[in-house]
Amino acid sequence: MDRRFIPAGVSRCSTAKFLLWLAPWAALLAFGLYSAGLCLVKGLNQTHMNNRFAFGLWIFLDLTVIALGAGAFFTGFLLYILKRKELRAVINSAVVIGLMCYGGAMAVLGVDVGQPLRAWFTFWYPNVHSMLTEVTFCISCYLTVLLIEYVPIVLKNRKLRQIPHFLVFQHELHKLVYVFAGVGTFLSFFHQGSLGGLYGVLRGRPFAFREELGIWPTTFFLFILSAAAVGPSFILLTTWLVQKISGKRLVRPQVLQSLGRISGLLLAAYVLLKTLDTLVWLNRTTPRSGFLPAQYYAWKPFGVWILAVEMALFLVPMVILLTPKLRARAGWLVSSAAMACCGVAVNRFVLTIQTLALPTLSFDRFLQYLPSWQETGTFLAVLAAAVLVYSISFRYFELFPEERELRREPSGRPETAPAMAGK
Amino acid sequence: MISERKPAKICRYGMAVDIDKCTGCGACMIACAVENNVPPGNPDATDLTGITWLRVFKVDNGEEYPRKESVYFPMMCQQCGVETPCYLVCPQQAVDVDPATGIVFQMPERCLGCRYCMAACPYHSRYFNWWDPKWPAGMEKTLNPDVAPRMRGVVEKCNYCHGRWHAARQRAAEAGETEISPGDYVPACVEACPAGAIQFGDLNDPTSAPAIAAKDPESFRLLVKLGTDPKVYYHSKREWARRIGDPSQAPSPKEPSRG
Amino acid sequence: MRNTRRNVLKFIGGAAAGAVLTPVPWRLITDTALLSENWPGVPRPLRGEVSARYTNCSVCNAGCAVRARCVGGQPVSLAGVKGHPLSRGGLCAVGVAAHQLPYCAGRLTQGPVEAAAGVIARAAANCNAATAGTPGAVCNPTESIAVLDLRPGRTASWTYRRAMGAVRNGLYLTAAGPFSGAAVDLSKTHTVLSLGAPVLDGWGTPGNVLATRANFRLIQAEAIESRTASLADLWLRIQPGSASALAMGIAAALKKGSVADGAAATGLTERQITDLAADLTQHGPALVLPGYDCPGAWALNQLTGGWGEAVVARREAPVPEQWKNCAPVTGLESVPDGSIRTLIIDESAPGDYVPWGAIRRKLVADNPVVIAFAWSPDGYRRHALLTVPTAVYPETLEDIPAAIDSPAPVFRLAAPLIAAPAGVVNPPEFVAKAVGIDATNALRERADAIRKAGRGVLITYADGRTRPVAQVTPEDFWKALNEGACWMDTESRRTAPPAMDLPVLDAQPFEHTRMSFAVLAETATAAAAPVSPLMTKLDRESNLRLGRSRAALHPETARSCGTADGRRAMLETALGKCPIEVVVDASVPPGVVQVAASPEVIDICGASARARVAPL
Amino acid sequence: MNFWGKVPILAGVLTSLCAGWVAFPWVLYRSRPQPVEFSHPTHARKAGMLCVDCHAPREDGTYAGVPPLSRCAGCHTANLGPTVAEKKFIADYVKPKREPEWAVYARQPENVWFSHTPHIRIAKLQCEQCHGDQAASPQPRPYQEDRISGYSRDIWGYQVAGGAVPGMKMDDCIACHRQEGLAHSCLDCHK
Repeated sequence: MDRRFIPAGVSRCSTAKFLLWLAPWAALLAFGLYSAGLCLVKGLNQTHMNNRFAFGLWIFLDLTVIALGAGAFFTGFLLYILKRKELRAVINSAVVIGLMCYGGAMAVLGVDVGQPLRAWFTFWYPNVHSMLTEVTFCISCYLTVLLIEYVPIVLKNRKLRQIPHFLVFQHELHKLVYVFAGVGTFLSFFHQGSLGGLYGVLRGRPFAFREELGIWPTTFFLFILSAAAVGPSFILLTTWLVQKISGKRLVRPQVLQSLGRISGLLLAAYVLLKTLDTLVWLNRTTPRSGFLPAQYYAWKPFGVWILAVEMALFLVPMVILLTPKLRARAGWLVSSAAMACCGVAVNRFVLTIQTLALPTLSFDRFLQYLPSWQETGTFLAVLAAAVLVYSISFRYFELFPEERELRREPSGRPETAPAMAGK
Repeated sequence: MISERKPAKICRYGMAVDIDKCTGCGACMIACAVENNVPPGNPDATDLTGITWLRVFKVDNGEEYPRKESVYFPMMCQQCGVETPCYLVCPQQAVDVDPATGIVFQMPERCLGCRYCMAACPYHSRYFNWWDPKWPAGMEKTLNPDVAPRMRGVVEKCNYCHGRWHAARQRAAEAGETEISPGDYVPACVEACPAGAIQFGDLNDPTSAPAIAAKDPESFRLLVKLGTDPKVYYHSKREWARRIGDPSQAPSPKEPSRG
Repeated sequence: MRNTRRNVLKFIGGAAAGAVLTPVPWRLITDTALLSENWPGVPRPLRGEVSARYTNCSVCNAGCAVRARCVGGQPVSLAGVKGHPLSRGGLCAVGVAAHQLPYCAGRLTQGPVEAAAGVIARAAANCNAATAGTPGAVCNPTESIAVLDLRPGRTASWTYRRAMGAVRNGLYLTAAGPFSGAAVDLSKTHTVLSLGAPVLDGWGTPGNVLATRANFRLIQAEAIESRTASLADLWLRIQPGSASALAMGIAAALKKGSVADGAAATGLTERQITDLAADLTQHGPALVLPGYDCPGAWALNQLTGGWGEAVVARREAPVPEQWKNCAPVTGLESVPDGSIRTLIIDESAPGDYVPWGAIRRKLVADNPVVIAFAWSPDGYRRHALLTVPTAVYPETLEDIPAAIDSPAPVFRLAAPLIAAPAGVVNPPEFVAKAVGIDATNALRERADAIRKAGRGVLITYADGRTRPVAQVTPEDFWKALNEGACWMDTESRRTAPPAMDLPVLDAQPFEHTRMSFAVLAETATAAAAPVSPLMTKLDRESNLRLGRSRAALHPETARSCGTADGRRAMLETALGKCPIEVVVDASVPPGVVQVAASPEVIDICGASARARVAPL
Repeated sequence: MNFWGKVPILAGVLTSLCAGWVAFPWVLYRSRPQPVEFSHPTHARKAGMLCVDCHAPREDGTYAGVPPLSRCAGCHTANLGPTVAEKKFIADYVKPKREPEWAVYARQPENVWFSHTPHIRIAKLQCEQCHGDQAASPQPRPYQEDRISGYSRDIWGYQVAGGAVPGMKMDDCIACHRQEGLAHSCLDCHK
């Protein structure tokens, strides 16, 4: 019965099937909201964070999803600023993903603070020295931008565009899309950096502290780069996933490959700089602040292996994505994209969790931390919400403009065969 | 809101702690909690979720009996003088450093409980209110009116008994003075220590105990290489104990032991 | 006007735009933030005039001088009084928060007051009636009524003695070991051998110990790495429960006998023991301090030459003559088993907690009557028939017996800083009244007697003055004592305590069995005394002290007991069991269960016992 | 859009403005009359008393709080005047020795450390400078409390819809402290 809302020229599953798909996610969301409610009502004693582990799963989640959500701004940047036209095929999807990542991050932050009623103080009494101020400002601004970018996607809906005002409005908005893309890009670059700075400035935590370039620690720039590098990979990954789950051809394989290639190039740059930074950090920064690099990795389970894994998770996909032959094979392409995403996750994990686990005082001890079910539940709520919103957007809005043409084209063309396998 | 004119007198309050004298009796910790209206621990509180503005640790030289030596080590906020980590990272100016006293102060009413400052503090001397503060029936009568009780979800820390600083200023005003006399402002832990291990004073006043300790070769500070200029000086005649302050020198702890 | 739907929309739009121009949205945002300032449930401290009041801490016999900072009369914080000759401005962790004792969980304020009075009066009457008319006759010994004084040496103790003196077969019992009526003089001591006594952890008068610490070399012979052991000049890690054996060994060494047994039991080398003995004689005056599990070792001081030097006799502060005819002091041990019908236990002032088993033995088998005077629920209340609520420091007006490290007799009052709740009684007066004696004025009479004797000085805290008591009128003397002062005898003549013989102490050889050795970790207070709710700062919110109902085990021991850090477990001994929480601590020797002293634990462990930890 | 088209919009704007500026304050503040109809002028002029006669500071200069009933009872043992207020006061409070529950307009939030001592001893401020000329107020105005934040309107409230409120808000403190060059940090006044 919701046929008239579904975009023309594409096929979607039956309503019943769709609802069946939504149901488990809705349930998960409900559970997550309950957990979050507990944390808000009873206080943060519901979590397993403590005075030493002041940040936990949630901050790790925020940093990771925002890094992955970077796909939104970077694709926009490539499309509207650098005029990579082929990316028009994924931009809408990217916007939705970005919106959910950032929305989720903000929501979780709202639960994470002890006195949410005062959260707006940051805007009223900002401390210009604080990286967190930068983050808060940029993320909230960029979230607004994403919402504005999301509006035309909604208004393009077959039913809604029948209302003349909306049509006009979304047309007007569309003219501004370049402006928003520009603003969004600037904001995102900035807050991705600030998120990196968040830990890079902690001179009290030599494991996270980095040398300053200008007014920002090196992590500022590394985060921008890693986010930009992994963002496209994540778009690639999600698009592929959606194709698999929906069983439809949504974009031409070339699009995914070019995303992969961009990712690869940036990964190369990142790996280079990250290596450089690590060397400086171990040989200059750390000794200066009176610590021995060996001490960082003396504590089980976080041995040197974690550093190796982190680097490997960037290095391997870089190689694959920069090798046209491998890139052309969907399996390699997707798995390397997935690897890159894991890489960024590990990187964020190391900077948040490992930093806090390591002792600073000589007589202090290494700390373990496992999130409580309330924390995990809140985490899952973000995931569930993202899936729900994306599913609905996918069903009713035109997330992949190429989908219509691809339906008309005869499927199973040689070079696309692997990418579309199991359709 | 800072006015152009500098404070008439600039103090840098600091402490000198002789860890050879400390017997780890804990009187300072209790006096601190009493003075600053810190509630008794929630039944579920642990050494990681409790609130102790001042905490005494037991530190040993990593040897086994009979070569094992131990000291008791009082840790309060080290009142970093430069690049104050917590002050720099607080997103909404809930941490303030008083130019007149050098005291680093947490304003619970401004704090939103993001705990970034706790992640930033190398000394772990900041504590979060994980629970609503609760006093046994009747005990709220014993609260100190010079200190405001904190609510759930905010960070708090040692501020050198700032309430006593206010009180001392009032006593000065009573005598028509605008500056407080050195002996008149003494934090609760200093007053309570039966061994006289903790001393307090203005580092700008060369005759004060901390100023003298600062020049003593047997004195040391914690993690001084971080470059935050902590204002608490520890003193010990034992060479191994002096290495506590420098993680690259000190013996790394083995299994966690109490204290 | 047509198409109203559009107009409604316009109206709403306009209203929304207008609202932004009003204070409403902004005010709501700021007010909710301010609401979080006045977070519901956060108490507001009372305001009022700030004043200083003085008293003496009654939490233990140290009786440290206290300055209380009061707001509107209510004490909000306590501190020591600088320059006090004995406490020297020191105050222990428990004393610092003692003004919060009245607010401990389960504080007793109601109880069977009349019933208790009736029972005591009847018991006394029965006993007297049984022998009416027949002079010199004694009534059935099992009819005897007794007071167990956990804190002898007080004026209250005299009141009890008078009360029991007025009753035939009235007994006045103390749990004090063989070493009473004597004191140690640390200022004259150069070597201290502590057999597990918590010398630097609340023993004696903390301020005095710390002040004299520089004078003496401290040798701690103890199984566990207690606070004192870790701070001592020399720590001899002996086998658990072998303190007595060490005492015997040293005695043997001093008598040039064989120290083999001592060495075997303690795990020290014979050489170490002989050296120790030599230390004590050469670097005298030496002092041997027994721990709670080997009180007999006091006698060792007679062999080291410390007797009369480090260990001196202390006379009691003057007492009114008319009090002198009263019940004698009887040691609990010397009472025949099953002979007490009615037992009155006064634990209103914290004292040494006697294991219930040791008391129960003395009671008649068939329904004995035990009346406990207590302010907190976790004491003998668990065993008593009737529990009468009492006041607690700082509500009480009572005197504090001299501390063990105070060679001179002293008299000081714990003057009330806050009013006691309605319905609580003053135990000594209550008992005296029940047997028909008026003791309401006992403290004043005692003070007058001291004043009359005219010896010693009066130290007043408010002005820090010290003046000969002879120059003070009785009125001022009494007034001063109530406003925070201390009378101290100034008599230089040093006498040795009456000789005592070294009891043959049984040396329990220690072997690792599945029954480990329970060792009580004494805390700063008298073992059983409840403490301020704030003590969680020391024993739960930090790991500075071993919390009540917690037991520390070596990792291996914990593993062998099948338990782990933070787990609940059951501590079992021959005498009983009580639940505990396990704390794994590498510094506890293997095969040892280190427990914090609490009534439940003392009841089942006594001085030291074989214990077993079973996971729950 | 013609004029008639704009009418609904204007109506909407107007409604919110009225609601926001007039009705809102009424809703926001819980208003409570003082227990006794006390008249400062009567005491100041008729009885010729000074502020400090009743509001005497302690020796240390701290404010001793609203004078206790005993202070009033000193004179008001029996009716001193024919007024109804007088009768009520004697009957309700003096006779049964019941302390009136005065509401303190100037009660500062818990996190403010305010002492009269320096303001009186050093700054030599007059009462009126902060408290306003109470001697002019014929009868105590009702105590207004913000329903949400729980603060008195005198220390936390804009002068919305009239209501002459003397300057006892943080801004007023800061203004004066700035002027005197005494505003160094939040810690000057906050605890």
